[in-house]
Amino acid sequence: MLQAPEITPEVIEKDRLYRDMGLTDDEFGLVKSILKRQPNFTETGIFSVMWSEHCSYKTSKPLLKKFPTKADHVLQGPGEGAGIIDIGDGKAVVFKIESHNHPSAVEPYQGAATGVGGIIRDVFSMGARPIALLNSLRFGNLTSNRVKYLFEEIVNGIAGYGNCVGVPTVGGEVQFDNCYEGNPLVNAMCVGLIDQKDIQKGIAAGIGNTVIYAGAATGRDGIHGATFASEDLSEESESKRPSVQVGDPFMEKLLIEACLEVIHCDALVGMQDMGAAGLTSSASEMASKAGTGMEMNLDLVPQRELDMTPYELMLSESQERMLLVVEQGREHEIIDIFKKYGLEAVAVGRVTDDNQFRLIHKGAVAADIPVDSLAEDAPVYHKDSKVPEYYEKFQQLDDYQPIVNNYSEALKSLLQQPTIASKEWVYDQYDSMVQTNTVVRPGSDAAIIRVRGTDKAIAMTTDCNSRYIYLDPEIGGKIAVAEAARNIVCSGGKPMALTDGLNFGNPDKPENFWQMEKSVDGLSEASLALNTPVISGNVSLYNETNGQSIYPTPVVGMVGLLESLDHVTPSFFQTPGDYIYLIGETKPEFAGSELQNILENNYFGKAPSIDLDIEAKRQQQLLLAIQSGLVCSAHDLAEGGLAVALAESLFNNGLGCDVEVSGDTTVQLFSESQSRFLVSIKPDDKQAFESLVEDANLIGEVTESGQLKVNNNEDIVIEESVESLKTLWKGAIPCLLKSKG
Amino acid sequence: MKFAVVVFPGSNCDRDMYHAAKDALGEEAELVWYQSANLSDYDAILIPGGFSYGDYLRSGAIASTSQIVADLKRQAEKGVPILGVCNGFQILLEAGLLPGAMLRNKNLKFICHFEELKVANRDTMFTTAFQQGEAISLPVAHGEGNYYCDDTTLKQLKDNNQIVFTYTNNPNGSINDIAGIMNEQGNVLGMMPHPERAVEELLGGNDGLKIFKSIVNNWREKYVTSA
Amino acid sequence: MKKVKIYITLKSGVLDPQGKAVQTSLNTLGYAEVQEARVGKYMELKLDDHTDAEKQVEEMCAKLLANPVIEDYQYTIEEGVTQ
Amino acid sequence: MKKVKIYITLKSGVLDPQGKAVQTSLNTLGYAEVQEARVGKYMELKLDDHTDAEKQVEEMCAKLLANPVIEDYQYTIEEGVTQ
Ligand SMILES: Nc1ncnc2c1ncn2[C@@H]1O[C@H](COP(=O)(O)OP(=O)(O)O)[C@@H](O)[C@H]1O
Ligand SMILES: [Mg+2]
Repeated sequence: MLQAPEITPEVIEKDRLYRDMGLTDDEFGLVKSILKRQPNFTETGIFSVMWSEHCSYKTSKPLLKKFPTKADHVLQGPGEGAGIIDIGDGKAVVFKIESHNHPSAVEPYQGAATGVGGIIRDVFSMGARPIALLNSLRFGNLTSNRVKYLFEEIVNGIAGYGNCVGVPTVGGEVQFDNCYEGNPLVNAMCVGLIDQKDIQKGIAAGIGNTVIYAGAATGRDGIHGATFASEDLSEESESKRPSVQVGDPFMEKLLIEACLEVIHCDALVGMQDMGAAGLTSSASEMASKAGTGMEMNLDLVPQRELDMTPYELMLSESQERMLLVVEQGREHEIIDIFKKYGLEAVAVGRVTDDNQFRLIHKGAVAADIPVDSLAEDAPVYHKDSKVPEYYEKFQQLDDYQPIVNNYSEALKSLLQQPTIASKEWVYDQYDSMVQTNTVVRPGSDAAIIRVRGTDKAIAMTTDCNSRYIYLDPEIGGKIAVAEAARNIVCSGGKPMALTDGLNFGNPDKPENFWQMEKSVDGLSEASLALNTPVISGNVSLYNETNGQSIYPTPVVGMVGLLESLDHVTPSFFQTPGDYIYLIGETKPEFAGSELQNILENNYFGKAPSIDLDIEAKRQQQLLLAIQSGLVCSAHDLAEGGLAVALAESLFNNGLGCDVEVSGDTTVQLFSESQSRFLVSIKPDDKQAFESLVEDANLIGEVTESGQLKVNNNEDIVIEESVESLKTLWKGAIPCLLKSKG
Repeated sequence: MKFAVVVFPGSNCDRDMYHAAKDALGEEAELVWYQSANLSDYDAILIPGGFSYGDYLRSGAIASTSQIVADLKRQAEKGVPILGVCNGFQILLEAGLLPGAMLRNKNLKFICHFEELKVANRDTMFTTAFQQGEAISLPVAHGEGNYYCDDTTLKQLKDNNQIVFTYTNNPNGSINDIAGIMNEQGNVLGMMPHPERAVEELLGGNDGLKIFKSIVNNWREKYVTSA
Repeated sequence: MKKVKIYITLKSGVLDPQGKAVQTSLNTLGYAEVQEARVGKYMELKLDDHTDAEKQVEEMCAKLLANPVIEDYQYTIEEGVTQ
Repeated sequence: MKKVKIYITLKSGVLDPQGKAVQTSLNTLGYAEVQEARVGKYMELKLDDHTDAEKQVEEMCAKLLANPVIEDYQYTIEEGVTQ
């Protein structure tokens, strides 16, 4: 081998160097039996990345199979760059979520930025124009300087990339809990819009066709942790140490425009972005999907650094690169388009008929592997699963009953919890309006983007309350899907489909694997019940620090459709005199609640219950009421319960409310019972509304007082100026960031 | 009336500007790629926002050295209305078509929201549809909108009524709350807020449309009515 | 090959919010002795040998690399650097 | 008073999109001799005299001013600078 002559296939086997690249002894044996010989250094690297969890899903595959993925409106389920749903008028919506947790922990700005860049490429590689970005973030508590730094830089990185490429960041969520202290989560979601006739697939079809590499040159960025533990190499390898990827959003913007022009050229056969495992995965997957082979000459690959080895070229995760397959003889048509944008595009190989993945470097064969073995023959593992002790203990506990003496004070401290507080500090840094289609900007339940040329709009949201999932992964998984759907419905949309970002700890621990299994069960049941199939997703495992796993955090990104712009519904009260309704019943459910967090600094007990039939029924009835023009505002109840939802419904226009509750005040105000909505309607619509929505209870009226007022029987339980509540809610995060850690 | 929307590598409000001129205003508009040099076929030129050349080095700096900017300068001398928004404003500054320079926002963060402005000069070809002193609401979306110039320049701007828009609640640290200025001749306007994002009620307001309407009305008066 | 090092600083009198932020966070981290911080740019260029480097570099700075309204620049040129 | 000059550069091998853009633009402007450009940061600090400046500055760079994952830094300290 060129790069290190001493590392022969024999040495790799004898010294078990493959282990440092991530292959087990058994897997190495499997590689040998596939090749019918020992793999060389490059080949070992290629197998190890393609068979890594990230590319092969070898531990999560058995679980992912459980997801419902089909429905009439699903045009593309999991398997391609992103999933696609039909929204009528010959148009479709493309979306996917992806994690960038570990890079963000090391270099938060670039880690988050390249996470955004990667997910955008997944979407435009399908031929879709990216029209919106969302994110889902998790941090430790905002008390240490390190967490503040991570928070500021990650938000900055998301803004830096998204703003520059000109895709509006329209929504997201942030949750703060201790378990994320050392391992923040950064999940980015991109939504694209496409004319159905333009849908592209990542296939290398047509024997003899040309493989074109486009975009940034390849450097030694983010080369897989293949730190072959060989001290004798260190002199040489020190300078070649894999480094963190740096993103170039300017290059990405040019790539978007060029690729969207390229899809209209019928010389294009297939296109795929180079994501994880770079050139290796994009090339081999494109060939495998088409049932062909591929030969590439690595000397032709644009290179940013000198003396790159085949191993480095194939495993580099340099950003902003695309791989295209183009009809033989028509390469220049494609290359010219890239040139117009100042981008490099070069022919590096061709599609072959022998189903082999063959790489040539300096005139010699650097790798020769049956292509299907990379994409399809990865081993699948059924990990051990075990019910964690904490869960069994929680199931035995009596219901947690918080004791609250001063309801106003409790409301104020809830509003200042960073998980509940206004996220304006975050989203003010995002360009949420570029492309001039953003009808509802961040700060509402779901964001809404209109579809130009139609009367339709798309609603989108990310959600996942991982506290409930920690308490009970199955119930919590259901709640995550239900909450996302509630946010869509409140905004006036019909929930259509979802993408999932599965963030978990080390799956080798049976307790963690159990959490994965159960969450997936919960997600699946809910997505079936709500007819929102899973059309794409991402798995990120090993999220832990010092052996302590994060809460299981399967983030749900959901997209819904508004048939008419008339259905757009605000999340806040509109007019004095409007009636306020609470849909759904309130039970004493406080385990996993924000109130429990405040009072106990911990979460324990049984997760709040959820009945998916009731959930579906209420969502359908509310949506129908919205579509019938009966609803002035709608907001779901989430962290902090009714009191927080009332306050949030008042923060936009100086109004007040007068609300009457009965029964246990603490429960009525702060319980986090599921499947509940806060709705306001015109008094004249009372009958029509009540006849459509079964579980709606009239609880009060919108006033012009500027006071949030709640009574229980004759007692005033809360009477606070909305303005002062708003000041606390808005100021909480900036204030925490300013204070000394 | 025919508008050119100049597209640089990295412009990202080009289509928004195009839609504003074409759909909201109902005039002719074309996207003009920065390498296609001729701007003389257009009645007005719009330089959109975005991140030309990634805003690397300084925002607008690299774009300001391109060929099309030389042509832009010729059109400016001829009196053709030129509107630069956000990155477009930054390009005009770097090209020397407008005085001063842009610094990073004083809080060092990108900001994006609706901001209240005052029309400081309604006697310009861009603002006749407003009242003098009128309060309007336009989106801002920038990381470097902190306008700076030296005292002499500031005095000139004031003396010649070149300050066209000011912020009511200065969001970025701009000197004298400046949100938009024009050249002495009065045909080149640069502003940080985005009028092209405020041309439809559906998206939160349409105060921006009046800027485009002013351009059209003044052009019609000059070239059509008098003809 | 020549190696050029260019230092670009904000003119004195021009407010430097980034410098201010650096000073504040250093003070917050306990470095009370930091009285002032200014943040500028540092560039390294590699030039082919055959040119009148001094004149070229001066021009590049004036035309593109620095904005004279707000910035000052300085540079040094090292001769005979190997790749 | 001490004056500290700090130069922060991207580690070699780390992508420098800004440097690339500067190089391309200089080339386009006719400076064909520019083979490479890298853009980094330049900072000037003023420190009170009474401290172990060397150690402090080293720490500030490592902790806050540079991110050692992608950046290198160098500094010089000038003694006895007057305000
Ligand atoms: N990371 C983020 N990026 C963009 N917007 C965010 C982010 N976090 C929160 N938001 C916005 O703040 C609003 C409130 O968020 P959240 O309290 O999580 O809402 P909900 O409970 O309805 O899901 C949402 O509109 C959301 O889009
Ligand atoms: Mg909500």
